[in-house]
Amino acid sequence: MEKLLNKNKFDTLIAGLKKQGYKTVAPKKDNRLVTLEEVQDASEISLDHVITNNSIKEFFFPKTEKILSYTLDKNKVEMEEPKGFAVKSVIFGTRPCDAFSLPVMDKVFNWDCSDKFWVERREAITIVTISCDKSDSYCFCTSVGLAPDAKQGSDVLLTKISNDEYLVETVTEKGENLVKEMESVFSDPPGTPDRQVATVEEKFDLKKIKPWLDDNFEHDVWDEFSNKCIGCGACTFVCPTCHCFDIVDECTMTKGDRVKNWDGCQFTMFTMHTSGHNPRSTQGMRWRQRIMHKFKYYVEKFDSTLCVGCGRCSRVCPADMNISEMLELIETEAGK
Amino acid sequence: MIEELRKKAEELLKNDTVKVVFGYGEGSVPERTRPVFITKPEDVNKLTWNKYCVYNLTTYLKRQETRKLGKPAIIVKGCDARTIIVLLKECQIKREDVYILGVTCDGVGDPLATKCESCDVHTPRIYDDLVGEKKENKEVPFEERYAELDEYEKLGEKEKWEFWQKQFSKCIKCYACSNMCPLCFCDRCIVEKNQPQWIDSSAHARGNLSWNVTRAYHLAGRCINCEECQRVCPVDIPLNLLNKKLAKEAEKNFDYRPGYSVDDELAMSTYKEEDSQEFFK
Amino acid sequence: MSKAEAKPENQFEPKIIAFLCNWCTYAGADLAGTGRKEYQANVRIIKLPCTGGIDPLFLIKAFERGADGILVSGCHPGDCHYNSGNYHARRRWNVFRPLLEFCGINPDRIQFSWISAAEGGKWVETINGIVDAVRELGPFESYQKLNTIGPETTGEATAASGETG
Amino acid sequence: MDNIYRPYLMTISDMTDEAPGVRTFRLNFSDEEEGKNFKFQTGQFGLYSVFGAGESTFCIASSPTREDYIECTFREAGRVTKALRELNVGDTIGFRGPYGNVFPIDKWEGKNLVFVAGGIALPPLRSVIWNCLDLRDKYKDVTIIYGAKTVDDLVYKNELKEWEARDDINLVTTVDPGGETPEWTGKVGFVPTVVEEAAPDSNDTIAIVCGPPIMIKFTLPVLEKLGFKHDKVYTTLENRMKCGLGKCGRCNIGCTYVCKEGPVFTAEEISKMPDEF
Repeated sequence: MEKLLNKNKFDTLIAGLKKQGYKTVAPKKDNRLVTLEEVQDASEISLDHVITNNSIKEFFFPKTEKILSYTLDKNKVEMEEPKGFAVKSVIFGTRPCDAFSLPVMDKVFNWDCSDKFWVERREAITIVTISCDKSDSYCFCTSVGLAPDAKQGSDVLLTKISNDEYLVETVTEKGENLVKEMESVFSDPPGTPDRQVATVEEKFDLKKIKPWLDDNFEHDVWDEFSNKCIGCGACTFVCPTCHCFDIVDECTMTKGDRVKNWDGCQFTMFTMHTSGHNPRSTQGMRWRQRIMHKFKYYVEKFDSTLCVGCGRCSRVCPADMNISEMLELIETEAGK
Repeated sequence: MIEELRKKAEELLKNDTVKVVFGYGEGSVPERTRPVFITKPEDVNKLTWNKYCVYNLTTYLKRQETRKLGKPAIIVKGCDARTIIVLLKECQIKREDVYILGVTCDGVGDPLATKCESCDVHTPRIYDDLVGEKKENKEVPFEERYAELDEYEKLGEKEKWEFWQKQFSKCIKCYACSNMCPLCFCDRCIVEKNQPQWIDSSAHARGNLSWNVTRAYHLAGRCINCEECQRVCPVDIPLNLLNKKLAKEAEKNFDYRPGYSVDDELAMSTYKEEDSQEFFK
Repeated sequence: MSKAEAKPENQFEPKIIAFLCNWCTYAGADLAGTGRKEYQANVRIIKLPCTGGIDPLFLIKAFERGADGILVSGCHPGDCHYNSGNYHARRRWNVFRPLLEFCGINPDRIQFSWISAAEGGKWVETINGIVDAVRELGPFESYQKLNTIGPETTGEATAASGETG
Repeated sequence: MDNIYRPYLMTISDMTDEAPGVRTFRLNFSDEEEGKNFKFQTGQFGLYSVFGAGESTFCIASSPTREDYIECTFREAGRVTKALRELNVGDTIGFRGPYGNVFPIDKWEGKNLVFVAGGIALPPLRSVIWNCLDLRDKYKDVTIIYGAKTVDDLVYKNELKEWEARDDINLVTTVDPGGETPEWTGKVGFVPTVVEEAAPDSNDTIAIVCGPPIMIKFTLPVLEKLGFKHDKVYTTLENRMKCGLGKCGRCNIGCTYVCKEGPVFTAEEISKMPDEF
């Protein structure tokens, strides 16, 4: 289904969604950051950015969440299931790369058994994506098989067609229902819309990456490229597809929670055994793990690249490590 | 100046004074530079110097990956050189194990970094060799150096709490702040220790407050306000305000500023009988 | 007892954690006890060898676990059993206290004192003083609210907050 | 939808001190119904949790042929194992599992078995040893070679006595040089050397090796020399794990997730893995 949405209807749309019981999440500007977060009305929404600083991941896989609660009374333990984590919401104005990260991550969170914290949120949240009308030099979605107006993962896709108007395309049944629910804010689309979509330069050829990775687990490039890495977790935490986590208990004498927290492969402690032995003892090994996981292991396991080309990791890297540069380097090496 | 730096680096590598030069190279975009580690004289052209050279490269003195490259020459601005003095004082490096290639500096960042606004170390206070024209290190008055804090110190208790809670709620516990900090050199950070778990590793309100307060406190009387923690924070928490507040208190109470002289005693490992105790009952 | 009887109904009773050095203040508290001096029963004492061994994290942890106020007390300057532990401690509190204040924690919730083994009376006064002061301030709700983990505190930016839809 | 992170509640019904710092718990399901429905196979592992301290991964050290309970053996090393040691009979712990693959003992029927273990790595083998011993007539000769640093460090001392007494098992015990006591009647020497001396016949034989990485590294070449083919040698791997379900992303060695595709691997499979142990 195709429709047209005028910017001046954002107000009615958000108000309408709230009335229908949706929690509304949209990009909001605060100082230097633009983050996806809950908005109460459309005036808070900011759309003048390339990409939000936070990814869509945290709405499905929060940085910290309870996976079990319990009470302790001497040697008696009572367990309680967390409730209320899946809230009916609409995420409005996320980018196609972020939206695509969801079907990619569905694969691991449903591998043989399903993580209900992910799955139930997936069911509760509707994604209304806005195609990118601009990009920056960190973007490389086109190199990983996506496009600034890709539809995968979105329920509804909005594409700018003039300063004030968006073409509305429904992608899933969920999206269709949402548009129907809000029918009054949409109008009929023009015949031949002029879609304003950013161009993103293709930086490397994905087909050449994996064969090289298959053969080059041992290579100097891992250490050479990563020697400036400071071993923080910024890249993995801002990444929409990095899904590693830690499970810890936090408690008092009488009650506690088991908590699932983001964790990252770039931390020294990530793989360290209790004995002190560490299978990935150097930053080069950890950097290799990140690239291998995204462009080889995940591809072999789930037939999908674990990278959507959003470029966030490169934007935030304290030492200016650039992932697409690494992949370009691999492409060059592969061509040798 | 770039040419002079390159020439110097080439010389040091050629005559085997050092095995590697820690310097600045071109970044992925023109507004960024990145750390480079030059091990071959023919690579010195990768070195650059411009207003985007904000990094405090001394952090690489603590990392095993860069330590194993051999004895370094390290390019330091005046502020970074203060870190070197602290590292020397804290016995993290030996003077003879590092060749200090000082550069004089008029300030970095675009817009100019806050740290540069009240800079009193345009010329490094320690170096083996200096590149660039020597500049006067004019004393900046106490009030001016900590002026940034005024608007926050003025806030009421509740406003302060709300301001910091809002800031800390953004924290994702990526530890870029501590990993980037040249003075956070513990092999195992307190947050990685779990017997007992002093600081919750979760990025929730409680864990974020204890983490951020502890990180800052561990730098009390040590932090030279290079602002790297704040620069690298992916969620833009003004971490340096905390560091600066501590620096201000250390200076006010102990008349001590870290990284100005290798002869000073470290503020937190000494005491004076006449130290202030006005808040003691 | 007389105090307890006089207690108005529903009066807030603050939890005070006292970190005491073994040699002076703990002995002072003991002296207050053997001298049968009465003071408000809101204090839980944690005895440590020396104030110099009190990591600021102890204070943070105490708040995390529900303290409304904290007392740190040791030997008078010059009297430290280990010569200089209390001087080092004093340096620490000189920077830590302003840091907490800067973060919006009322400095009256954390009090410091020097109480010697002979000052049972001062102990009683100090405890009554801090209990009254913290009672006046009320429960440290803003900190205690941080303690609930789960959907309600994962941050505004999270879809998980609020009630089930 | 079920919560995959929700553990079973288990009650500690018995405990044995095996060696300094090493303890075995016998665990029964607090909920009988859950216990009845619970099935596992030898080689699998689980996540044991102390409420308030966290979860820790170790194998199930008992044999699936003993149906009423499971056992785990752990050495006090980190936060969770320390908390485990502070527990007593009657206390409750959590258990998630069984996870991972199994020792293919059906495939081994009619063959000789050689078990080689070092130190605290006997527990995973103990499960499969008892499993095979409980089905003793299905297998030909059974040899167990077990070594530890010192006599004190040998775990399952009672069971070692029991195995020694049986004439259908060939048990060789050894301690590292310097670890012996005056009463020690076993061998003195490192496990790889002792394996070489014992020289089990490789013909129609399966070897199951488990121990610290250094022991495995030196034992595999010895077995190869004795004529064991790589696909006849089994071992179990351990890596840090948090979920046990292939999601938390840390136990992989190259493309292989130890929690799902392991922990049991043949030497052949291991030889194909990248060097990331």
